[in-house]
Amino acid sequence: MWSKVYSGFGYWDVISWLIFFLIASFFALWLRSLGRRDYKEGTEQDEIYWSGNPVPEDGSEITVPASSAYWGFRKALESYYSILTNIHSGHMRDYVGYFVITAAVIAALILIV
Amino acid sequence: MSWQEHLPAMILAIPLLGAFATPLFSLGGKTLRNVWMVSISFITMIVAFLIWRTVTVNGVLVYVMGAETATLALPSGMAYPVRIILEIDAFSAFMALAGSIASFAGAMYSIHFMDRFSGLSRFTSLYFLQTAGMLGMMVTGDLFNFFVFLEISSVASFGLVAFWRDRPESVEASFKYMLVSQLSAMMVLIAIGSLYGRYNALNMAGIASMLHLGVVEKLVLAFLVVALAMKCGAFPMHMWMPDAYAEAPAGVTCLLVAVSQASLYGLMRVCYTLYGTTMGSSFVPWVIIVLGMASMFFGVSMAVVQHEVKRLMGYHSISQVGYMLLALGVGLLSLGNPQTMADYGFMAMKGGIYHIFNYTMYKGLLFLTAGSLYYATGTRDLDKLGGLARRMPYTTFMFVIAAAAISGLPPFNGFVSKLLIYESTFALHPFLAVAALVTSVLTLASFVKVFQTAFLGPEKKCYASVSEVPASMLMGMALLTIVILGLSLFPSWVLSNLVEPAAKALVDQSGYIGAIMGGGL
Amino acid sequence: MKPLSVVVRTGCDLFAWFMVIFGAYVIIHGDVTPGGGFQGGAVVATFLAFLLVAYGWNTLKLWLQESVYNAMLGFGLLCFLVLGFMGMPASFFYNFVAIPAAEVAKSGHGIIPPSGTIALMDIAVGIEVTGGLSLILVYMFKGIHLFDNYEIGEESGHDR
Amino acid sequence: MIGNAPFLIVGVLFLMGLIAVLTEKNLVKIAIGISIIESATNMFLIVLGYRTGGTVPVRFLAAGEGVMVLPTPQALTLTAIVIALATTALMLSLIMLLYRHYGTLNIDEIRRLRG
Repeated sequence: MWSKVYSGFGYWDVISWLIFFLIASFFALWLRSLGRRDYKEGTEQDEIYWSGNPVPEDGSEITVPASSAYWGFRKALESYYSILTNIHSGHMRDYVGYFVITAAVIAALILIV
Repeated sequence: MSWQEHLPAMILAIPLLGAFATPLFSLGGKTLRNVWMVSISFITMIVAFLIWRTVTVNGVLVYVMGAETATLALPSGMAYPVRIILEIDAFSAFMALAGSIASFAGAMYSIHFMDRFSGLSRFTSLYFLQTAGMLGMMVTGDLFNFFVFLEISSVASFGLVAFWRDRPESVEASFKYMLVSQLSAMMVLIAIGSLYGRYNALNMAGIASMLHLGVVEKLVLAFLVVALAMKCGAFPMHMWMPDAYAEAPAGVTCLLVAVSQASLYGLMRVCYTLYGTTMGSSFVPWVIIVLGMASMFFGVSMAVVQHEVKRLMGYHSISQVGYMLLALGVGLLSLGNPQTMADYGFMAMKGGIYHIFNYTMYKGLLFLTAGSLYYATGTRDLDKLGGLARRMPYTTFMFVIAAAAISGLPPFNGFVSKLLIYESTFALHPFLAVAALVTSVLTLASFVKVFQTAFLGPEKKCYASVSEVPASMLMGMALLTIVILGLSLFPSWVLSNLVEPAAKALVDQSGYIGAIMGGGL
Repeated sequence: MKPLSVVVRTGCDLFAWFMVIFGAYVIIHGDVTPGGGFQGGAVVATFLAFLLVAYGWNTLKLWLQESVYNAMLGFGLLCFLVLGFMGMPASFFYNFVAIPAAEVAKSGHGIIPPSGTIALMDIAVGIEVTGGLSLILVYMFKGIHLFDNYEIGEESGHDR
Repeated sequence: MIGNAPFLIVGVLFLMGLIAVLTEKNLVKIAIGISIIESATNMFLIVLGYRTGGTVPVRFLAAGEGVMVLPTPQALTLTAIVIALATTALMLSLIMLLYRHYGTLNIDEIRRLRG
């Protein structure tokens, strides 16, 4: 039951990975225990530093919205993504059209090949 | 005559009974209907499990509806079987097990999730009809019945996708799905009719034993492959999928995932069993591989830039289906060649089939967690969500497990199936494995985005009153989580007991034919 | 929908019940003649369409009992499934009423062998289709006025 | 050669339906296109049922008059018609709902889900 999965080139063993995670978490906890506990709660040491500005009350003002995540990735591949979003036009005729064209191309090719 | 003989009929009859008797039980009030919904889907799951066990012990199960004995394969006086025949080999049983687990989890989740809406009696009926259609596609041994069950599950899913009829988007998504789906269904029917015209049979085993490749058969193959690839969401025809998955209620989406796997099952049944080695050229395997590659890559690259959580996951479904198409296409390519089959083909098929089970579980769980977000906060837009990890600790925990599994992070089950797919496709061509790896990386990237924006970050004021979802919804999610953890911790047991018999049954064309035809017409 | 003229209404009175009888004929003879449960049920369901066209919705809704059609729908489907289950010791959907052809030939009555559960299933399907198609008609007609009573808000997904 | 004429008609009908689905802008016309495709498919199945020299599969007509063809295609067609009816009814209901929501039947304007 706990044996290895051989894939022809190597193997996968869940037990060794679990052991690795145990060791890694041990090190992580050990490093964490080296930290200092002598900070004073309720004083300035405990507060959030936000570039020297006052921290907003509502968390929604300091979160990064999902549309902004991977902005650079999207910007770098802008031409690729403009093509892709143009394909996904939301137009039913396009949806049916892609399907019919694919069917026609494959049906034609299978007779030729 | 033992009760086990009737199991194949039971797996269809029980969900149908559930669907038809729901109006009766709805008279008894909300609680009775909910109990009915959960218990019927639980019994279906138990029956699927029993079938899987019987098939592993006894080999292929054959059930003939309406015959004097249930296992009568050649009705007397007929040259070939014309009755409604159910044939379950290890691959069908494997798929039915995965599908019924997803159905049970979705049912358990739905009883509380759908609480706010009216028309729940119809909802329950449609849910069971869809389950019955899905299981019917998996267990039938007859091409026309395959079409009928395909249509039953499709019609039920149109209704369920448009269930929130006061949302314009839901109706729109349902209509788009319906338009493409009806066209493909007619193509399937024309293909089946052509086969009937050629061979005077509708039985898959019967046709497979007589099949010889001609122009008509080639066209039929092209039609079936394109139509069924559309139903499971391959690249140029996938546009309905994010729409429908995003707009359906969450419990239904969990079931829709399993239904798309039933279409994948049909595709594999047609390619491996109906045609098998008579396919001749390597054109169709390469078509499947190319479709798989395209859906893998374009699906995930669209997912990265989405900002609506269920739509993002819908695009991920496309890329995950791409993995399976890739793996099973590689297996199909090496079908006639024992050398390559032993080298990498069988490994690829094992990876692909394992991935089917994994995908059904973790994708269902992901959609359920997305539904929980929607239930708790009332929005699916990731731009508005944030800081929910403290408010919904259990949902967060299960989301992390599912996200790690879908991205193929090492201890989880997604990694094992992806590893098998990478290594076997690498042997065919390194480019395939590289593209699969890039897809995996992008998958991880987009789920990191979901995790960071929805669950991490400072708490938002507008979600200060949000609390954890009710217990029955958590139970539905927990079931899938437990299955995922089991698949992760015992991969070798799963591979040798669940996956390998399924892969062997898929390759073994003569075994499938022999179970029905009993040694020739 | 407004009621039509008295000529049409009288014609409807004559033919609506005729359609029901004709539909019942098609359902009951489904096993020996072309037709059957679905076709006959569709014919019976035209009864409601006749009334709707001739008398209009305002009159019809006084006569209409939706629960009757709902009950027919559920009853027909359950009958069909129970008939399937009753063949169970042999197999699902086994024709347990049928008389073997040899015995029919011996008795000398008639030339059409009895079809057993097929006829019963035809009747069950006929009842179900009657209920279902009538409900489809009613719901589709109601759908025209579905949102007249309240405003469609922004996307909600909450219909209560 | 004349025996192949029904298949030609099936092809023409199918193409007509397809063209209607692909070029029409009105949702109802698209639904009609789908119905035409379904009719073409049903006709294809019926045409397949005939075998040279066969008679209709009705029991007392066929007695002693040669071989009757298998009734399977008729059963297939009936099932396909039932399914087509269900989808047509559903499709029309959805069109009605779409009209209520969007105020139009033009498919160029019903495209909120995109990208």
